[in-house]
Amino acid sequence: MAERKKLLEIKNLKQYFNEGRPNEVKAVDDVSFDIYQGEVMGLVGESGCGKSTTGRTIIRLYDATGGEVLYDGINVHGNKSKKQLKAFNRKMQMIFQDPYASLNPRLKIADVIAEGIDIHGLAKSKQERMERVYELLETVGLNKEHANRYPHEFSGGQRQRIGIARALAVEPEFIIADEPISALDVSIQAQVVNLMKKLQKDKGLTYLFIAHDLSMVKYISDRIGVMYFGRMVELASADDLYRNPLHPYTQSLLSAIPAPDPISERTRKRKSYDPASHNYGDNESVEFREVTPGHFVLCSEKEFKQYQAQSK
Amino acid sequence: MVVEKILQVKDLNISFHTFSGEVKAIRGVNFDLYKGETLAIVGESGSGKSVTTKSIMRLLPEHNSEIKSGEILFNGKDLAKLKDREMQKIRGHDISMIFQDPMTSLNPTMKIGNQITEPLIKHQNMSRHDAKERALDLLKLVGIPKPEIRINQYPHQFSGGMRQRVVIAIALACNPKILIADEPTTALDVTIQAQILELMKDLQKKIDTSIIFITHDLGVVANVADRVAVMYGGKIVEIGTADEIFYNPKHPYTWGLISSMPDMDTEEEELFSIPGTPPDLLDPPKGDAFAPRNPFVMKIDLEQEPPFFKVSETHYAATWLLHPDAPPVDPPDAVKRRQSQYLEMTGVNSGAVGLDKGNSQFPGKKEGK
Amino acid sequence: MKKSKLSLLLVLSLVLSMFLAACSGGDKNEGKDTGKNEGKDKPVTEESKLADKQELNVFESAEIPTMDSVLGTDVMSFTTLNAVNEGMYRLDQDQKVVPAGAEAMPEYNADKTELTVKLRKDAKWSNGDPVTAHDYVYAWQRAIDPKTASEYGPYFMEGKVKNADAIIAKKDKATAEDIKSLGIVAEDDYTLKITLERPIPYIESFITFQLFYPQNQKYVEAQGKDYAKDAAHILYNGPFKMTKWDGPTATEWVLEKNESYHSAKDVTLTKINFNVSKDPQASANAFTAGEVDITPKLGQAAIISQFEGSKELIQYQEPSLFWIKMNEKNKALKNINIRKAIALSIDKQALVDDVLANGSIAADFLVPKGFAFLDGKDFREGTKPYLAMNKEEAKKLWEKGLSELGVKELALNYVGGDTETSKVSDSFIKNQLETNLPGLKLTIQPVPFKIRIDREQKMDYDLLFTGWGPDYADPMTFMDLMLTGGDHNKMDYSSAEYDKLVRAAQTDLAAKDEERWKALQDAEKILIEDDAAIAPVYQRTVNLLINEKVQGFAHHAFGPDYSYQWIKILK
Amino acid sequence: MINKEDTISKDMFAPAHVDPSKSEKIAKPSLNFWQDSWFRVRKNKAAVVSMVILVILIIMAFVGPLLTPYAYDTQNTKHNNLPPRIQGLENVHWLPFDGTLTRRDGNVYNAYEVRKIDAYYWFGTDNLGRDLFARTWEGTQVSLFIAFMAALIDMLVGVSYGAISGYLGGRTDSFMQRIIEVIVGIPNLIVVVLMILVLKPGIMPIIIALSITGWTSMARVVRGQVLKYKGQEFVLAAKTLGASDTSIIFKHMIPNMFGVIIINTMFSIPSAIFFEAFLSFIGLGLQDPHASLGTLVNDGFVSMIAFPYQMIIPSIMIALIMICFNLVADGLRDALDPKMRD
Amino acid sequence: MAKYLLQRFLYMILTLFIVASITFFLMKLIPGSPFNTFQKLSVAQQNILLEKYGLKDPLPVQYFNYMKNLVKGDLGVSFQFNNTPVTELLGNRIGPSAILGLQAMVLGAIAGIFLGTISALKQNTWIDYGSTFIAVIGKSIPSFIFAGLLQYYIAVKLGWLPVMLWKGPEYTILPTIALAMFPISIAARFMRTEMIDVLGSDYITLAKAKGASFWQISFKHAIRNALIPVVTVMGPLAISLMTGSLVIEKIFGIPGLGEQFVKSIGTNDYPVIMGTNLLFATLFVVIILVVDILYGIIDPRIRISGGKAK
Repeated sequence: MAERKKLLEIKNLKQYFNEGRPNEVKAVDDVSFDIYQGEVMGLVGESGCGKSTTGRTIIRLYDATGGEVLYDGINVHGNKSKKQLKAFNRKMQMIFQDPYASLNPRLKIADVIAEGIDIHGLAKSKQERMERVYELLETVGLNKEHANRYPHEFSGGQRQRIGIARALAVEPEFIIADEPISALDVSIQAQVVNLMKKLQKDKGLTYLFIAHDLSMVKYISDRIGVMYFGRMVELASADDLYRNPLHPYTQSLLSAIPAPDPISERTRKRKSYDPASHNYGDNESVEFREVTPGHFVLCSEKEFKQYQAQSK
Repeated sequence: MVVEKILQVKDLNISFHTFSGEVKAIRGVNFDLYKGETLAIVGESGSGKSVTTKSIMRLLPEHNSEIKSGEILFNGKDLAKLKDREMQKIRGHDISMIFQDPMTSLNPTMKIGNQITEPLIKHQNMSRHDAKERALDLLKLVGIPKPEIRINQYPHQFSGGMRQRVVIAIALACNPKILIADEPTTALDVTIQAQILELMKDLQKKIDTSIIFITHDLGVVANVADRVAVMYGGKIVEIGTADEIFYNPKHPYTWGLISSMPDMDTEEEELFSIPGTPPDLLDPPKGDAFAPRNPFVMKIDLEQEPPFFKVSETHYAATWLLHPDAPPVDPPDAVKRRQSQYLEMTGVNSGAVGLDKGNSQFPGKKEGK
Repeated sequence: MKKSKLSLLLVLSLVLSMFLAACSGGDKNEGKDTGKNEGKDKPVTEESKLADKQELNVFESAEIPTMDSVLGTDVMSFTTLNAVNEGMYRLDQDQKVVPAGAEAMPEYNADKTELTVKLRKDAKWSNGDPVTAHDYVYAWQRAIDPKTASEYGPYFMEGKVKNADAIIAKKDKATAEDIKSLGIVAEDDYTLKITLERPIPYIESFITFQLFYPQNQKYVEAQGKDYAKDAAHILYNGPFKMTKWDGPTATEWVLEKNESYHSAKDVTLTKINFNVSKDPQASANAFTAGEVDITPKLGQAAIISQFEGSKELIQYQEPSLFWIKMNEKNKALKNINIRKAIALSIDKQALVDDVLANGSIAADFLVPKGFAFLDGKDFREGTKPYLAMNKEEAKKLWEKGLSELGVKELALNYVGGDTETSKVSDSFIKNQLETNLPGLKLTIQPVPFKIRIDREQKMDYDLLFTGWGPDYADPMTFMDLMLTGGDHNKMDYSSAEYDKLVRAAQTDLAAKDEERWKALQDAEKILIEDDAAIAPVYQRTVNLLINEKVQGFAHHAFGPDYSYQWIKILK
Repeated sequence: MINKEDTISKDMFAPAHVDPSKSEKIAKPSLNFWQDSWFRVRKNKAAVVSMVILVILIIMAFVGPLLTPYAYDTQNTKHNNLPPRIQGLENVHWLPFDGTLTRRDGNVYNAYEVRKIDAYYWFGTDNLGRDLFARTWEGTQVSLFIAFMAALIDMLVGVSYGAISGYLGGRTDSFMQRIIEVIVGIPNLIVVVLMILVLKPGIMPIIIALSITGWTSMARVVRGQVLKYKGQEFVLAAKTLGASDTSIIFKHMIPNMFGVIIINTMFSIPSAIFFEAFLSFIGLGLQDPHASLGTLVNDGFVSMIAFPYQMIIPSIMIALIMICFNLVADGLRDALDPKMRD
Repeated sequence: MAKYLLQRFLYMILTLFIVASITFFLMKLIPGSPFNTFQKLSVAQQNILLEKYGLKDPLPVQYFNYMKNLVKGDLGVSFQFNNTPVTELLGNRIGPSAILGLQAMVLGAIAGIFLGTISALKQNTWIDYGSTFIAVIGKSIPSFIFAGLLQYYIAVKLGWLPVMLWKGPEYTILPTIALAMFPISIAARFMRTEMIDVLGSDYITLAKAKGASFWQISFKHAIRNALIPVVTVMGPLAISLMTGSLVIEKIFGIPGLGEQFVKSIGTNDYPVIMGTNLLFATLFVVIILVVDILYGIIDPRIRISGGKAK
């Protein structure tokens, strides 16, 4: 695993809103992690924990307050020319949460999907452009006839697939999926997840999959990061995280997910998380530490030892 | 167990009049609610679960909705035909409701205390002082710390979870016989959701109320429900005990629902998914509304609506697949796995792998009588 | 000599009163006026016929800007001062100058440059002080003192009262000595001697003006800045006292009979309530509802027509004349034919009959009808109409003028007023000129009064509609306006002949009434007919509504609008 | 029932084939935004009727003056102040088109007969004997022109200002908003009156004066919208695709704001008409012989009692335009943006 | 909160400063001088007067002097009203305008809110159409026409109320009604929209679910919430009343500010124009501030978060 290529390195990323004002919000506070080529990295946490902000900051929708995002070793957040930025935009794309808000209601589906093609000049003629659009529609399980319709005529699942087609139009390598299924009905979620998985396999994509639904994240992700109040508290492979959650918050989160299984539900115990329970001393340095290979936890030195003992 | 039916919904049909035409949101819904149980209604958005429950409370907007036919029997009264004044006596007193979004369901300009005491004063003729005492008790009951301070605060000073607790306190103020919870945890984070669910279960034990719990989250259903009704396209397509629905579902839509949701152990390369999109109730399809998405579709599905077939005393499903003449079909792996899991865990066969060929119909259904 | 009076006329569609009601010459309202005069002529109205409550409600169209007689510039001030104060002389109901504060008419020296006035000894201020000759001297000196910044003082005295010019010229440097040199001295407590620069034929009517009223030096100086700031800070010596007036912004004031007035026994009214109403229709409504006895002047035909035939509608001509000025700085208007064509082409009769429809009369002259008399003969009687409407002649002259100028078309701007009445008449005039003079294109620029004056003074106009009301009862108040280089010429008109005649009337002929009269008539003919320097349009008629029970209402041609002291209310 | 079931033939239980692509089929005809809006507006009867009336009024504003033999500025003082009289309708005495007037004492007389005039002035004549039918339509034309122009300028300035302010955000936005706050703090009456005094009354000065303060509400609304759309996912999506700012504003934001912009414009049209009427009333309106509805009402106001038709007809016209615009705007608001306020 | 108020106060000062500056320079652009009301005054005499009042100084000097005096609260003296201090003039006139404005505002708000509420509660019934019609009419007919008609029919024809003037409470009725028509219609339309919005909200449904009756829902829950946004239009409405009062004051012979303002414009009475303008502007910004504060009082959500209104 270690030999795998690091596609993305996020180093001490900080995103503060209203910086310096009394209502300052540390949406993302010193978060570091890597994403390897071809993997699905999951990011979970409660609403407001900063997972979406992390995604948006990575793709430069926000200018980071601090830290670096290295894509293929190049800092995305450095001062760059428009051209460089454009090139970067082609490599990294995003799928959004709300299928209703993510498509411009005034554009036909063809224009929605072709926007990236137009911006990057990927089609030489109108015909080529439309062919590309049809191809993309098919890729996401829709058909030609849909190209001339408007977003409001589609159901949520269809729209989400259109959103995926739009992202795919520029042939990206890396896709940030920002809660792509949380606004969808259960029966539709599977459609989208299956599609995403298929695309990943077919096109060798890398995903950052942001969600609050742990079971789906677990299903799709290779590795999962857990965020809590702007900080990454635990990062491990999916199985590892579920089998051996170390951080009390992760434990609490996992215990809270109701499973569609009445019998286990009847017996399960919930754990609650109280940040005060850490009882960090003043001079304890709370850092992101690798407890077992590939399994990182935000902890103090003392806790670190304890976790290591636990994991043996 | 002999249980008292506290509410009976019979052949309810409800339509909405919209810009585009008449939307037949509820198309012949039947179910009973027993005393002290939790009945979960699941289904995707637009399947009619909220409309059903709002119609019980008669809370559908008057200007564009219409109860076309059917009965809602409560205490011997047909709620569908009650006058508004009589309905007011029932609302909040006998039947109360919790809504999905705690952020918007409290009046932003009214103190929490006043919002809780309102039904007490209205229904139990309590004095202001007594009502306040009771409100304090209720706040304590739903686990809000420092109720003496909180009672004089406004909703925006509460977090989402706390607000939902307040809404629950309001709903429980008069010890209602029925509590309708319309996606009460959907807007909340999982950890908060867990707390609220615990709270509801606790309270149900304390005041012995029946709960109708609407949700689309099968995990939540598994957690709270005694019985489950699955709705699709304005109809109930399958109803049974929680175990029956989760471990021995009969309707292909239920199969889809259950197997499209990965649990912690799902390892399949591909999730089972229901193709297509939900039906357009402006123009409901002929025959079975689920037919276009049903992988096991038969000709009859396109012609005739399926009646309810009895699976067990408590379990009914509306699919032609249960007809004796229907060919046997293979449920998705996830369903099969569940069936075997159930067997493992309980030693009880939830039903043969494959299909029970029930042939009776659901008792509520007209034709069955 | 009411300067701001005219401003109010123009700005607020007010109308001035006229001088001799009896002389309204064939006017259809003659009967009405006569009736009123009869009422007055009967020495005493039988007491039985009088209403018990002698209280009058009057609407005025403006506030009173000041009650300091030396600072007054507008008709509201003059009218009110006339009611509550008194000078040496006042105008009676027949517009005749009669002694008021004086015992008798003045005595003159041989060349008529010195007047001696004997004051009556029973006149008192409302604080009990007697009214003395010193009060007059003080007021006159105060009026000319540059520190007072009286606007009318210098204007009225300049060139008339001895040494006034010198004092004005010194501006702020004028010393107390300089001011004392003004041609007015108190010979004793009750004798005044006034010295003039030159003989002035109309001097008696001239000094009825409110500017020349006495002021009690002790009181005025004691009050300092507060003097005349409200009803409580004024001394009264006239038929009425002001019992309520909160200062210049007050829209409500009350006059009550002044019991210490020397002729108090002749005053019947006990109280007059004044209110300001600026909307003519609203005033008419209030009159209909019986809330007011005398309305402000109503100009609009639409309002007047509602009361047509009613005995309560009072109409009388005032000596206010309106004309079009033609700026000779414009090359085209320098051309006499063009000017004549313009003057000839307006159907003034249609304007006054159909458009204004308020009793105004078409004017082919400058000095108003029924205004100046010599031995009972109207100034107008000796003259023919000048340049009466003649479309054919106008067209001929126009074409001639155009060919002289070498053009086919002419575009002129026309500066008019922004009031309802002036907008309508300007519109009418534009239509007339453009219809009758082919190739003429007029652009009307309706502007507020002040801006019109400004444009006039800067000579920034081609045609300009303006008017003039008299300052004293003599044709000269109109005739000296167009003297070459004069402050009111402002249209580059210059005629040696005209200047000569008017100057002669001012100086050499001052004592020779007949010749002076003739010279002025000749000058008028030169101005209007020969040179067509201006195109007269109409002479205005006042319309107002007066309750039938109100008798003895008197109006005046200059200075104050009305006198209330002779009014009686019948049952 | 069971029997009935038995009658179901076994063939019916054979697997049926459902075209999987059909499951994605959209049955409804495709409607774009405008078609959909029109569809919704059409349901609002008041709005539709108002639109029809407005169209008729606009057409009449141009055609009306041609229908009468009299020009709007031709004076015939012999025929002044004549009441409305229409051929054919003059005998229907309950209609106000019989050429009669009422005196103050209540006597009714036929002005045409009394003055021996054989003519028909459909809306009567004014003080100068000008045909009010021609003048009313002329005035409607001018008023609508002023209102449209003012609204257009408001729209252009307001939209660009609001879009720039909202899009750039940060300090620029704060600064631009402070400017608006200050401008809003200036009572517009005063600015408008002063502007007109400085510029001299006329169509253009009135338009300019109305525009000077009028654009702020549009700017605020547009800014709000831009802020809203700035965070919307489809805009973010465009950004991640590398779309330029101009393309985001013009392709993604403005088209979505059309509804709001149109509604705002629709509401600013009647207020411009209203303000123009107000200016006329305080003597700062258009100059003769040009007429606007405002000046006509104002001229007629003086004759309200004697010749009521001179005020009533243009008043009705103003009221009609205002009502129609308001109803259309309301209808559009409901159709385009049900959530939209003010 | 204190900081917020201080900030708002500074903005107010800034606004007023800008208003004063704009008015000052715009005013100077108006042709004509204040001293030629007297058509008969010679140019020489006019110049003397201009000099006396400092109007011959260079514009920046005049501006500086005016501003200096303004800070001291000195608005100068009126030219047309015989050197009466402007502050005194405004003081004398503000009473009736304020009473009239206030009454119209109160009437407008109450009647408008009432109309809007019933039309929302009885949506799509004839009550709704009726009150909508009243609201649209109120917005569509200029207030001077209302004033004229009310005066003629109510006062002259029926004689129920005095025709004009300002002498007691009964004199204020007609002008108040005429002036209130516009606020009534605005408040009614706004209230209706808000009310419909509120009636569709979750907490109303919850209140219904509690068993609250129609009237309890309307009065205890809906109106207050619907009122919050309505308060925001009251500020601009107050300003429309200022505009309206110019006309109404003239027709009803009311000694108010508006009428005096029009006159001062006609006579280039610079100090009065400036003074009135500043007074209006001050009232305006104060009203906006008051509305914002009021907004916070009515809406507890804003109260706590420090009074930030928007």
